[in-house]
Amino acid sequence: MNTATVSDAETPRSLKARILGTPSVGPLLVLLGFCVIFALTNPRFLATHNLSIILQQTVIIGVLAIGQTLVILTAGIDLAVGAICVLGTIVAGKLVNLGYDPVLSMGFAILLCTAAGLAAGGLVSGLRLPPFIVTLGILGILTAALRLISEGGAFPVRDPFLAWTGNTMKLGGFVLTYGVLIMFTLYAAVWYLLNQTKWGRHTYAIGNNAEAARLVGIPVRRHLLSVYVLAGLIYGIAAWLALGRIPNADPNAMQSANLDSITAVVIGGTSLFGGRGGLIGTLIGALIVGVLRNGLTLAGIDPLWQDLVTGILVIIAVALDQMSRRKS
Amino acid sequence: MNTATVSDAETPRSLKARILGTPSVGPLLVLLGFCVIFALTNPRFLATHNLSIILQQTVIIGVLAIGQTLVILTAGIDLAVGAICVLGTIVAGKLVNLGYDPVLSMGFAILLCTAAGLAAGGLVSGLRLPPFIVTLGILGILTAALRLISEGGAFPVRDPFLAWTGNTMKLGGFVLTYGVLIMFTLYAAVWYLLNQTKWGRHTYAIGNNAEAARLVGIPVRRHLLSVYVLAGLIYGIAAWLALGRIPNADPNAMQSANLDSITAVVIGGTSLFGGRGGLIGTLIGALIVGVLRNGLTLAGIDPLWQDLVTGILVIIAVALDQMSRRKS
Amino acid sequence: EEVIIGLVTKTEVNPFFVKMRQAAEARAAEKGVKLIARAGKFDGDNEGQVAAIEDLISAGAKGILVTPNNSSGMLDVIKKAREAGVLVIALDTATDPADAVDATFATDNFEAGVQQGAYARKAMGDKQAVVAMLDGTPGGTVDTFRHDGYLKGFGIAEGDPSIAGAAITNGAQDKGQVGMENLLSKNGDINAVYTINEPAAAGAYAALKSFGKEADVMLTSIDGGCAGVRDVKDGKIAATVMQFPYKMASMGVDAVVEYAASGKKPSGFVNTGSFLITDKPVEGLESKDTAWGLENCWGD
Amino acid sequence: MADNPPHVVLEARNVVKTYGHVTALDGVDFELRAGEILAVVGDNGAGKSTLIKTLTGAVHPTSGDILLDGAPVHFKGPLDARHAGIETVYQDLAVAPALDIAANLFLGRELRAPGLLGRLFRRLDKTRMREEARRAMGELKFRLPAIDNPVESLSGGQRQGVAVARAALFARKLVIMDEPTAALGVRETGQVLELIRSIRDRGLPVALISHNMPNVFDIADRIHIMRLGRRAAVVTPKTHSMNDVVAIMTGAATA
Amino acid sequence: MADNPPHVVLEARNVVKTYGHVTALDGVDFELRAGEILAVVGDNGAGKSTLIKTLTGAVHPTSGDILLDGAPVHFKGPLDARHAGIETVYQDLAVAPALDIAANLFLGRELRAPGLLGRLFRRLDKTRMREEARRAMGELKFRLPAIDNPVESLSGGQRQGVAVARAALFARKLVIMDEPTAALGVRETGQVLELIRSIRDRGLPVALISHNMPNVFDIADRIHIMRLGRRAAVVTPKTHSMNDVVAIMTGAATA
Ligand SMILES: Nc1ncnc2c1ncn2[C@@H]1O[C@H](COP(=O)(O)OP(=O)(O)OP(=O)(O)O)[C@@H](O)[C@H]1O
Ligand SMILES: Nc1ncnc2c1ncn2[C@@H]1O[C@H](COP(=O)(O)OP(=O)(O)OP(=O)(O)O)[C@@H](O)[C@H]1O
Ligand SMILES: [Mg+2]
Ligand SMILES: [Mg+2]
Repeated sequence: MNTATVSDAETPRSLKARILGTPSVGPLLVLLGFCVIFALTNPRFLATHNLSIILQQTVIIGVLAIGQTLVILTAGIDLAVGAICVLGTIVAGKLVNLGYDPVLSMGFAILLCTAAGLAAGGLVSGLRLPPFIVTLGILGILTAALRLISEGGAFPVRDPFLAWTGNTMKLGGFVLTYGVLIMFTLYAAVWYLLNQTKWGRHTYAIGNNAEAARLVGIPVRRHLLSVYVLAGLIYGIAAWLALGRIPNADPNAMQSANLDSITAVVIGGTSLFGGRGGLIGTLIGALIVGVLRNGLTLAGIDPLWQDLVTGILVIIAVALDQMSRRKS
Repeated sequence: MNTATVSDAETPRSLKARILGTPSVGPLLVLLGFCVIFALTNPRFLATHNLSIILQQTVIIGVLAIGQTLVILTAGIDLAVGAICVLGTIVAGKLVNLGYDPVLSMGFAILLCTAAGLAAGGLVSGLRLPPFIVTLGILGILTAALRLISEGGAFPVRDPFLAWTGNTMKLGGFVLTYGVLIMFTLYAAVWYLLNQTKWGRHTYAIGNNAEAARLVGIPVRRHLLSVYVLAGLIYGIAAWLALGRIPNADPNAMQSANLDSITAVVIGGTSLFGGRGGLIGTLIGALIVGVLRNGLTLAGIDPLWQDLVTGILVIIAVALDQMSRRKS
Repeated sequence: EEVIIGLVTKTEVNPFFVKMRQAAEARAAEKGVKLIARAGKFDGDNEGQVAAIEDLISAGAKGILVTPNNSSGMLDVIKKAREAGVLVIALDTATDPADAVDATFATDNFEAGVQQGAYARKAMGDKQAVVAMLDGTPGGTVDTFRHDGYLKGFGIAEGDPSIAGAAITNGAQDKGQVGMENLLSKNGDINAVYTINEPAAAGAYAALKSFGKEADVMLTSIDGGCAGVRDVKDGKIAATVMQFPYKMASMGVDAVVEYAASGKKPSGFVNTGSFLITDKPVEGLESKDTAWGLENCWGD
Repeated sequence: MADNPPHVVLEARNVVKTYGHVTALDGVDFELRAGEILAVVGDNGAGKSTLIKTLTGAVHPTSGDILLDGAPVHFKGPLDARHAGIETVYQDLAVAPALDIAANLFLGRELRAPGLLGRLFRRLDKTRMREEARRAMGELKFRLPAIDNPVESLSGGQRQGVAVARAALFARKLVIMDEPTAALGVRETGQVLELIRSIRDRGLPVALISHNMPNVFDIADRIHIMRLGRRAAVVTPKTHSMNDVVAIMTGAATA
Repeated sequence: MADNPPHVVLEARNVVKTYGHVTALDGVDFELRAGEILAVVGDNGAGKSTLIKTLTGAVHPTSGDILLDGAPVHFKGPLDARHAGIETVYQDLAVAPALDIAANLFLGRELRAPGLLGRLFRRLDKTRMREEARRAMGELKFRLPAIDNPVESLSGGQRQGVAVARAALFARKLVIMDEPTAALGVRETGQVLELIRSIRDRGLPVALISHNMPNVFDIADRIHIMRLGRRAAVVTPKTHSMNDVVAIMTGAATA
């Protein structure tokens, strides 16, 4: 008698359990909740033009947060996101202003960002240093290097190719920049990588239990390296998007990108201890931050109070998410 | 025959293994190494007066890093260190300037900081929210609250009691402020707590394996709460020390205290995953940061290059530490 | 022995201070003295600036030029420096009390704000104003002076109903753009914009343009960086108020060199001046055109 | 069974525990009597560990009652159970890998130094804890590295030894052990069975989960058989053979 | 032993492994021959797990040689061993608790979808992996919740089943199992022993660490006895009794 094998014990999960079990549903509900509240306080909030603006404002942090998600999923943390992205804008801008071909310039800049990711990944995987320290060190090095390259000042970048990602197109009532489309494309592509390929499986496994991953024969170090390299590449693309949004290369830009991108990841439900979470949550997390900032302004909240309200709402957002999870 | 019991298998560890095995030896060697290098580049570095200065400069981050260490040992992270400390300076300063008794004012301010710790701990332990989000939220709330309390601007605080911690005394050639002494006293006291009491054991156990701690009957939530409360108290004391160093209450101060204190903790060898590390390492980590900044200035290094050199040296410091550990 | 001059600026984040440092370095090289520069990490980093001054005293600086983050934040350490025989000169921002330092070479930021506000008001004629305020870092001394000055020049008080809203930009272009976008979404009638500095103004301009409103809004600023002046010339910004970091820096270096040589100390407040730069002058307000501006601007 | 069975110390009545769509316990009853060694056996996934977790407050039952000495109890967490004198060896051991052997042995029950140092300064008595730990582990006759080695450097069996020694050291009312000999060698298993007997002889009943039938038949007074989240039967080694028990476990027979 | 013993597939010669001041392996020799089931027994802490970790590249020996088919090998990590066709069940199981059963079963060996999707887009074949996993676990006749449940929600024995099934599924040259039945029930243990026999019958030798003497004597062709980090003896179930083996393990007798 072997009635008790896999097959017959496998009760299909109820639809409700399935929906509530999907990790990004909590953040999504929170996002929608905030939207409803803001729409009630100010009907302009829902104007397609305003929603388009929010999307455009989310692009840079949204894309940086993709790389940050990858790194955090491996139980790391990346404090150099902003610096690497600025590296891309400055190098591309500088080269174009020196008369080089814009496509090559941008390509080279993205390559450099990828190389910065390679350096971080090399130190983390090769010397097994804590990612916090490695990326903090790289942040310091790049901060200095960028100021030296740009001689301390920001400079405008007027090349149409570099600014191309800022061009807009209409879609229904929405005004979308190409940058917004690229952001969504990147999310889709990296989501696919994370959820439909071996590479993604290994990323989760390493973050969840690095020793087990090593023992089953996953090349942990090489994989970690690839994660940081891909993150660097993504930061490079974010640099292009940043130039589209602000055609100005400024060594001092993106000071708050670290905190903002980590915040998006964590609000999106990904664990800072690695191995748990996902990319859709991050996108929603980034949107929550954007919606809060925009919605509070539209609600006429004094900027002095905005930090306060944002602080409270972020805590509430995550608390609601936790609760919905515990229920399921 | 039971020759193979505990007692006879217990070979005494060699002195070298013992020394190298002590977790804070790596950072200490790095600190001494940096001191030697800086002394060679500029003999003024070793002047007792200069060394006294470095100690004084380390006081605030050094004390904040005590609380940060406690929180990180429980596998948490505290992004509100700076904001809570500034809360202390502003409230104490405001009350004294309004004519209240300075001792009561400072006491009340410290109490308020402790309450902020209580709030953080309550959300972390009660609602089981991620410490990152909780303290980020509190940071936002306090940032706004402080600007509102101080009506936007910084103000001088001239009360002698509040500034008392900045008074100096001579000790050999050294000029020590009372603040420096308080810092060392706090390190000694919290070191005792962590290493010689049940409370400390439980702190490590929770950070190392929270579920095991719960199963053996440690009141995990209550304990977490106590950790955040103690951290808040320490940030309050840091506020007093800050007023001694700079008799000025500024709502915009200490924005880099988060990163700086976490850096000191991590350089000191404490794991961001909790349960491993110690307080002595943190003190050394804070001193390393202070020595770097002072030493590079005395070496006449351009501020642009200072970031770069600091970035590299921090990575090297931790790399050396890791290597010394792997050896032992 | 080599003369060492210390320079402690607010941050390396703000191009104004970067240019000030570069000017000081150039001047020091000219005079054959050694300049050691340090900066705070962020607006409000009093501790970083205090530590910098302490380190510079340790390093044996003859004189220290400092742009205090806030006017009362570092009185003690300045006193310590002066007691150690170091000449201390405040650049750009005065201390409170002003005689805490030997001398102050600075612009009156409140006055600069007044110039910005007055220009905006006059240039708009009788149009009913709807104002957006793009602030820097609330609580900073300069931020407060410029903000309050603008309101005074514009002739309104804090809380006036014509103020449609405010945003915190930290003087950064990206935050200026986001703040302006959100304010425009909130109130499409905005027709006057105060900005804390020219990067914030550049961000505001981008937002205005994406809303198709760049022509109808009185966008003004303060700084006098060359990029800003060019924006005035291109009509993106209606007017800006120029300050002179080069002048402050080189005067400061000169003073320390003089002190090292002769022991003579400068004293008092030296206003390095501020000029309204616009190609559309209004009556009753003295201003210079962008041609003059481009000759005298800082940066590149 | 005797006409006048000893009184029931720990009891569970109709306990249900579901995890989402998985039913781990499906209305289980449980009785641990004074002075007995009760073995709990059952297939993997039968719900043994979940059952003992509900008994010690580590998990809250979805429904059903737990009674201690006949009175209903509601343990909020393992701490409450510990206060009631119940000690448990969990299957996943509940050790803090970075802490040393002595620290793990006394985890949650640290000894304070005598005198002022202990009372006022709440100083730990590390020396005494280390000595006691050495003694306790020595009794189990384990080959161990130094007592101040972190538990993460121990072999699987050595770790289990630490968890077992801890429960034995502190029990005041009863002991529950979830597969305490799973990773143990022959000699060490013998030592642990010895220890279990000595606990019973101290007057404390022991509930022992084990898959090792010879051990179970060697030591148990009664055998509680779990099947699919329920109690299939309670038998004694005298009335039933190993094969009988295995047949009940797998559902091939009923008691 | 036979006059012409089958050739040695995996061999260790005089391997030493020290951890700081602890000597885990003190010059151990090891031989796994073609077509055999070799049991490795020894007290807790005797060095069994360390030995097999050095054999699979999970740990680098301080000194000594490892030979595969007579040729020295230097595995840089477990990946190299896997490439050589060696599959291992580690004592601490090596599972990623947050991933589901199917994902853990195929961890490091994921299947790609057929056709363009797989070749070009490197898409995983999740359906097939799930089915294969169901089949593999079904063979072990474990009671399991749905195959897409995370491993952390499994019982101790169920987790072990996952690790065992994984090794059985992928072995091409030889299999090493470190206490694969420690947490298993009677029925499940029987199934795993059955599985081990079928692996042997597929022509792959198996090294099996176990503390369960009846199991060892039931299944092993030869028994490698560890004591204090060395090989104390190699015996066969035919020539020695359980008591003999235990005596050698504890040092009370020599072979
Ligand atoms: N990482 C490590 N650091 C320090 N010592 C270790 C480490 N791993 C194992 N040891 C020590 O080496 C010895 C052998 O351990 P090993 O795990 O090989 O034993 P084992 O024979 O597998 O025991 P068990 O049957 O309990 O699993 C033990 O004394 C153990 O404490
Ligand atoms: N946290 C959990 N989430 C979901 N399911 C769980 C959880 N814990 C246990 N289960 C399920 O409940 C059932 C009973 O598990 P339990 O651990 O009690 O079994 P057990 O009898 O102890 O088995 P073993 O002998 O293998 O240890 C199993 O099917 C298991 O998958
Ligand atoms: Mg179990
Ligand atoms: Mg073992």
